[in-house]
Amino acid sequence: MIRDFVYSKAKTVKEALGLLEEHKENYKIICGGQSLLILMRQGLVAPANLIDIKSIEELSYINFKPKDGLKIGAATTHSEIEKSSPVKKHYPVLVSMEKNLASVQTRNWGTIGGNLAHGDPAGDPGPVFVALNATVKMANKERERTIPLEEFFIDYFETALEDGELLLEVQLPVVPPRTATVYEKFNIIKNDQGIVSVAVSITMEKKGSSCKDARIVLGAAASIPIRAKKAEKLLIGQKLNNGLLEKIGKRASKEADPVADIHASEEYRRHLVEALTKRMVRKAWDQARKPAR
Amino acid sequence: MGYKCPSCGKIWPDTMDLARHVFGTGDQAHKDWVNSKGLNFIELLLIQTMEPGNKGYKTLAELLEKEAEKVD
Amino acid sequence: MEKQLLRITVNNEYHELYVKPKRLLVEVLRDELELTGTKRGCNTGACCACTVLLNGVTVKSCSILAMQADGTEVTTVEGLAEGGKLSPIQRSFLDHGAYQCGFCTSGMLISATALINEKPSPTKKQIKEAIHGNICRCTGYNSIIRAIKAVAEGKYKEEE
Amino acid sequence: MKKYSVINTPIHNIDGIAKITGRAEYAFDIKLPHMLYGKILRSPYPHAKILKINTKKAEGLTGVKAVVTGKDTLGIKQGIWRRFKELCDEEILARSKVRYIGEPVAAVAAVDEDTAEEAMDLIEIEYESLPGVFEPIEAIKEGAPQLHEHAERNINVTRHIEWGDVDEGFKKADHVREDWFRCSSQHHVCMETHNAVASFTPDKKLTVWTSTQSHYYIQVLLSWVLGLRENDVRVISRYTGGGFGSKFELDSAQFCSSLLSMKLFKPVKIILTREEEFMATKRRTPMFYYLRTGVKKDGTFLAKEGRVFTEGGAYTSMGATALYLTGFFQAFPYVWPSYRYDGYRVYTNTAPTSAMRGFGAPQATFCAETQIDLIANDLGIDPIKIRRKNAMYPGYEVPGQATIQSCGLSQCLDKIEKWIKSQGKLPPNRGIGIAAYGFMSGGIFNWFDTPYAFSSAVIQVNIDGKVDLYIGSQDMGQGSNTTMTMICAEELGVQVEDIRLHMGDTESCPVDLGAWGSRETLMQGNAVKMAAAKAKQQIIEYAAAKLSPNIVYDLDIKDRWVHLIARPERGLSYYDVVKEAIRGKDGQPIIARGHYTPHRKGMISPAYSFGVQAVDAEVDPDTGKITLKNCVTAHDCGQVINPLGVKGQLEGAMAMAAGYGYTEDPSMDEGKILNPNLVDYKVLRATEMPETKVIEVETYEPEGPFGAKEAGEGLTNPTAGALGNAVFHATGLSVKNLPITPEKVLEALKEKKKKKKK
Repeated sequence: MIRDFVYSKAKTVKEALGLLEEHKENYKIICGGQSLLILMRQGLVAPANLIDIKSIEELSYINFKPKDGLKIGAATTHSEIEKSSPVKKHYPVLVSMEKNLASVQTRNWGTIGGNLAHGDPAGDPGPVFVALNATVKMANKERERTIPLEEFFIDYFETALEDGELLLEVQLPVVPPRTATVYEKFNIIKNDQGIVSVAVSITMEKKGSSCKDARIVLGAAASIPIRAKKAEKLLIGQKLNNGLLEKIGKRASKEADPVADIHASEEYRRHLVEALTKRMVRKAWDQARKPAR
Repeated sequence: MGYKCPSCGKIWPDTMDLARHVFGTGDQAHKDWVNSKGLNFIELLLIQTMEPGNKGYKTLAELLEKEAEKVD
Repeated sequence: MEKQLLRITVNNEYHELYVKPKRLLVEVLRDELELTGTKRGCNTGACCACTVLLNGVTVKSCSILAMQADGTEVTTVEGLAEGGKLSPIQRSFLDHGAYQCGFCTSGMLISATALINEKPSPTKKQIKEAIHGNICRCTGYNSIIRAIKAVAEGKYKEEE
Repeated sequence: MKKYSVINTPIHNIDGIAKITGRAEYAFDIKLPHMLYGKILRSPYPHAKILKINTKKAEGLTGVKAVVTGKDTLGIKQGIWRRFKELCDEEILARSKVRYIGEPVAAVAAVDEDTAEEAMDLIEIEYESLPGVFEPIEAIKEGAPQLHEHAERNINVTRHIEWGDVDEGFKKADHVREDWFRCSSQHHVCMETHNAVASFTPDKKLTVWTSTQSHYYIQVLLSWVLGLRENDVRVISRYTGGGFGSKFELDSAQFCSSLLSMKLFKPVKIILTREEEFMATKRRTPMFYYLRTGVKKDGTFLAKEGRVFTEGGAYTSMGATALYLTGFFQAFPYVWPSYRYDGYRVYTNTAPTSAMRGFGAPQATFCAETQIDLIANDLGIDPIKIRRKNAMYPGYEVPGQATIQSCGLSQCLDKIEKWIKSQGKLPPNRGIGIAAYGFMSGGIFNWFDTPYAFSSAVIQVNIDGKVDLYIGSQDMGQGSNTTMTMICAEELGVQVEDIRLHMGDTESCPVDLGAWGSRETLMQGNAVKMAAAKAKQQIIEYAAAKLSPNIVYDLDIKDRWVHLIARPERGLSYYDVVKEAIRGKDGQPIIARGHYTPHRKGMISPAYSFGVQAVDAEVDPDTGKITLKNCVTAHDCGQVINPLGVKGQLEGAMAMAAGYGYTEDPSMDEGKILNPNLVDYKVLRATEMPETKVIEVETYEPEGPFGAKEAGEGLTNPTAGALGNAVFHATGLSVKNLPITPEKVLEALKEKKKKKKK
């Protein structure tokens, strides 16, 4: 049963920040609410004040500039990202990620900001955005700040958002040339949350012979989306071969810190991290080597 | 020629069939009769299930051979 | 908690009513407006039996506060047939036996309608993805997929 | 002239328009004036004594109208096996002891659901927790906690089936195989959760709108536990949002809403949440299976020994039947010269296990068909061949159990063999597995102890030729309303639109035992056919007089044309004859009754369906993930009545059974279900459905209406086995522990690698 609360709908960011300030420590922000309302129905979350930012138009946009990359407003829905042409053109991995995120109904109402602020380690956008080197812009009544998404996730369902602070925007830098980013999650029923997921981004050297930069991000493999940095190091500066691929997979599964639940044992999750990392590194490598279209 | 169930009086051609009937029915009356004869109904069931060779029935059939009333 | 004013257009009818902020859209549709065609099959937003069109796109009416739908236009299963005339999707569901117990059918019809509105000729894969969220325990989905495909192939063009 | 004018033509479900326009009103949708809302408080303990219940605070909460506990009941231990007192062991509202997590202990009625829910937190209950036992093998051991005073070693029911000389059979065998299997539970997941609206009025009459598979059972059971006269209880269930075996026993929503309404004289509505549905309604029976099988070198079956322990949960419910049927269908659909089965149903501190689509047969079929493929593999025999060699055939007698009349099993095997061949060589990690199955067309057993015929129907033909058909059977989506309408129209010689169906109401409908055990088409169908035939006879008598043929021709009615069979062109309009007939009867409409009860049909059922299913699946060697590619089923359900309905039933059964095979995994811990929601409990979605193909093998079942028999429930039997065999042929390993999850497959793959290294 949902407990009663005071409901206020903000029309502007300024208004929203004012409400957050006013109700400090005793509010919840609702945007799409696709996760929040379930928690509220189960009585796990019972805020005295609910602040609705869903209809703040200035938070719903997708802007791309060739120089400074992509900017997505926090209240942008998953479907809008999935169908945006600049996203299709410059960040295709986001399209496939969104297509496989939950149901159409959820994507039509759920928002990117809400998803990230929920801080679920099994969420899809987290690992992919981290692999794309995303930053997030937040603000409270006094100031604005921007941090790498990697630092945004603190623990299970805990983020860097402070009391009174609102997530405004996700920013993606321009993708360097000869770069490929890929993502896969393992699940039993399509579009379910991943039992484990892996996002990999690889940038090749000019000559296209060896790896210049690599980001390997693991989802549902720890309390937050984590980078397998040791595994990345194994790859950077190297040429990929099967021996190396094996090493990278093994290393990534060592770096993972999964827990057992009804869907999979810890061992099985580690195995999946290895299998998926190998798959994704291979896939990203092959794509990054292809001459850009 | 047959054997009469000491519990419910049903007639069976031989004691093996009668034993199967006693197990198959397995209600309190039949249980009580078996237990009253110094055997443990459920022990016999377990033996019958856990070990090959139809032991549970054989044991009970032997008992019935002695105890059950023969009818023509 | 005092009620707030909700202005909402459902199946082309404008309503003004006062609801508690904690009320879900599905509760307002079923209990206040007595549009019980929209069903509820779970408490975790997982079955999509409560699917409705909100400003033209599908949403789970159990995962939206009624107040969030203030000023929107909603279509429920009751709004699909106009003047007693069944929609192409509805006729195709009949012909293909695309329902059994009927409890998921309202949500399924809405998902199918939204798909056809957006992509007039979807592939089989696109159809499956469009109804992925809607659980049906009776049909095994394939008759539903056939029904939607038939509409996509123009077999139910508005004439008769 | 075409053989049939209605039968075997695809007909719109007669409830279709109501269902696709959102007009179909389920009990879930019922709203009555002054209606109150109820909630049920359930035990958090798997096993505990109830020491004290204090409802004062709850009753004090504004908006709360009443709270009931076991004290407010007659304390009757009810059960659906009414003929056997010992097996009636469930109180529904526990008085002194709770035996599973989720057992009802109190119920609240309030002005709205939220208030009722708040009130539940205010009910104070003092429990004394008792040690629990959760596995049958543990529960049967000496010294295990005992759930019921009467059940020594927690043994609830035992079953023995035997024919032939099993020991001799094993002596003769060239190859003997022993295997142990573990079959998991499964939840029905009806989209409409259990619910009821009960309204008790000062004239001592109770009306209950509910979602059920048998309004008759609910009427009888309610009147018993509430101390009311049977026909002072009226049960109405026009539409039922899925049943699958979960809705023909008395449930907590029906009982508690009635109890509250009797206290308040106001309508009370209770809807179970999805979580309650998972936690505290009945479910498929988990089974531990031991199979010992002896065959000749050439694959001829000689002897089989099956031993089973089933996890019964806290109460008997329908589990006793599942225990018998799993034993019987373990020997299906083959000729076994000798067979011995011992089954034990053991009480455990878990939610009661009971009937679910297939009723014990899916478990049996999974074990049997998995083992048959292993044996075929041991002997190097083709899976189709070994099945064909031992297949049941028309006229075969299952010693002491059943006589098989129609049986198209061999034809089904031929069709599936042909399809498999057409697939050619499969890519790596792909495999096709098959499983053969059969199922009953309604049970002959009368453990419910009804004095009525098993099925009845009443027909009234009105002045305009419109036919009122009254049936007792329940449509829960399977389409029996349409089937009965078609049978009536065909037999009477009219069209579907001439029939007006009345069902789902104990006040106006004759008794039928309900929609379970695949009984409706054959049993209710026969009753409808008989009623229609009698009505037709009355119409024909008038026509005969009118046509006054110089020689007496036999008359018949077809497509509303009453005619001489030998000279079809000579006849009269059905409508005209009916008009005159009714006038001639001094204005009395034409009325006829029909009924059916199986007599001398063995121990199980009057007729059996047969089939073979092939599942084509792919296994990802890196993750163990299974992907279904194709599912082809050749099946014999006798004469098809409504092709549209049959196809839907088969595809639906396959989806549910595939879920049982590899995705649906109710994880339990000390009697607590860990995934009581549709996020973590994974039913198949559209995206998981393989291509499905259905091949009809038509036979004629002499006992069935127009030769028809079961279709739809039996199809739940083969899929898990066929899926397992597909994995076996794709990877060379067979998983004997359901569901076949990726993790289990991967484990097996690792084992295999280790073995290779050695």
